[in-house]
Amino acid sequence: MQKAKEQLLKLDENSKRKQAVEKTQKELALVEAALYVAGRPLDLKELCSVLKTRSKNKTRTLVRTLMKEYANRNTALELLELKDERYVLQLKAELTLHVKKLVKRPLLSMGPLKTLAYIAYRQPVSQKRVTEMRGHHSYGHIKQLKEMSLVIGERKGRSTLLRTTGYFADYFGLSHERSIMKRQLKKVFEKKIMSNEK
Amino acid sequence: MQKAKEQLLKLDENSKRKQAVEKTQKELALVEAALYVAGRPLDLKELCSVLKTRSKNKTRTLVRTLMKEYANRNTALELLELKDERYVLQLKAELTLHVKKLVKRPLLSMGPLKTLAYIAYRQPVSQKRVTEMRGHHSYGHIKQLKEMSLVIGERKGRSTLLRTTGYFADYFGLSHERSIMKRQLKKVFEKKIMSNEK
Amino acid sequence: MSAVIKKPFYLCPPWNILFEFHKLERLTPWNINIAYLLRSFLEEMEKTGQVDFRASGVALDSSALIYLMKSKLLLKLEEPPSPPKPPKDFIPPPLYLPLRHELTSTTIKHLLEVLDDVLKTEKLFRPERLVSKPVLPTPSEILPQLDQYLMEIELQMEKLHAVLSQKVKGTGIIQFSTLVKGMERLEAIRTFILLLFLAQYSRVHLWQDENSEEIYIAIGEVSIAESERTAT
Repeated sequence: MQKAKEQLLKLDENSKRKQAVEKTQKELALVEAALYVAGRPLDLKELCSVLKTRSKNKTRTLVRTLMKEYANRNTALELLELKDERYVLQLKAELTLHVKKLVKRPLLSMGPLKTLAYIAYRQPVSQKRVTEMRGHHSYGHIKQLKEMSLVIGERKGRSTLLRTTGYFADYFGLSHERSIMKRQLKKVFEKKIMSNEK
Repeated sequence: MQKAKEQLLKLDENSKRKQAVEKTQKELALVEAALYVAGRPLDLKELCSVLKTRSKNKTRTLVRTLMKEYANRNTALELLELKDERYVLQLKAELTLHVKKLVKRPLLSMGPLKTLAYIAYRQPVSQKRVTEMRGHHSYGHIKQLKEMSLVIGERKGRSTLLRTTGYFADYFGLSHERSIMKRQLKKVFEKKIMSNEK
Repeated sequence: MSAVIKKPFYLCPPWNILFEFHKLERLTPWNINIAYLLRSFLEEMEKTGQVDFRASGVALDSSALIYLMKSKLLLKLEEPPSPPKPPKDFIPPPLYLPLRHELTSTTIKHLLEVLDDVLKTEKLFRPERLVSKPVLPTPSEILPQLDQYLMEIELQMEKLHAVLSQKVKGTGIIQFSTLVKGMERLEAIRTFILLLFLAQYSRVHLWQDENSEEIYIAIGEVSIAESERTAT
């Protein structure tokens, strides 16, 4: 009788352990899913919201476990930790060259891209000024850029000031600090013009 | 002396085997990289060109090995084989809802997705019928679906017949053959309804 | 074989109901669209050239009768039938598109290429606005290493004062545009800020011509007619 009881207890424990493992597996898959579809660095807050938890510690442990798994797997992808506890899933740099030709779809079509370039260069810039410069089509562009989280608008009195987002900076590999970003843009831009004039 | 020679031979063989394994690893990574960056189904020809080989057999073996690895890993991603030996890497469907908000591309919202499901299920179906069934908002949905090349319309007398495109079939990993596709869809819908009722 | 007498068009559907009174009474008036029947009757008559006033009279009479029947039903408080319901059909659940990561091909190079175009247009279309309302770089750009710069500010002020004194040979007036001629924009802004510091310490006097917007810098004890000062 005692033995049977012990066996039952053991079974119960086993199934609990199994459940816990399954739960972790599921959470790891969620972190992986988030990083995969985002295609950009995510911070702990964003990962917490996907996991529906408030515990940054828990999320940190999970994403670091996934990092180790990726490192062990030795595949085409790598999971890196960036500054300020941001994490990114990306293609290993050495493979980029071999598969570059498969990347065909532009981020934006020409019109919206021009509007984005203008906003990035002149930011913070009023929506009115952008529309004056880029024509009435730019209303649609701005809407699209906002939907894609490349640009945000901020009401200031009666006008809306537009600026680029962190996602924009991440996408083009620029600094999140606006003044540095503008300097970077200017620098590359001026270099380009110089080389064109040569 | 003889023994030493044998040992040298064995070492040589080992290193050769190791090299072969490493080469395969590298090729698998290339296939994975190609599928990761493309974000769409790739056919054997495209994969061959990435591997710089003409042998479809070799490429097929490699991509199927990778498929097995993905299936064993049990991660958030899946590698599927579609019709005509095309392969695609994507997020497992059950995770979509949890991470949808992280996608920066404009995605279809619930309304257009329902209209798309209806058109796919009833195709070819007149635009009039779709509007009767899905309300007057569906005009906008249809426009959006056409813009995304998921649906095409064909004038037939005074009405327009709607059907899904080849791109749609690819996107969902469905057959291009309409009757087979409808059967596949039916299964998907039944599964979803069952899981919703639980 | 006698020739078959061709029935006039109005004895064929749908207009025949207007000419068959015995049928008319058995019909539900709500199912008859009088406006449509009469309009198409007239159109057809015009098209075929079969103008028959007697037929027109009968059609009008029948329409009036149908109208009367509808009115009577309404008085009896019978509601007209609601518009036909759409056929019932299975509405499948939404089809979620599978999520796939896709690298896009736009690079910073593309961004800068289009920026080039856009800025060219800006120059083309809005030169006056650009001159009058330049977008100033943010302070951090002008003074990138703020701390160090502040520490050095006095030194910089002395240097600028020396340059100014040298330019006017002790005392005199110099135009700001002359002073910053050939300077980079950022350098010019830095110089302007240093001038403000010097003015604050009364080492120089600044004023601006309202019309030309030129800023004048007076070094040393220069007598300036008050009328010339429009702003300091």
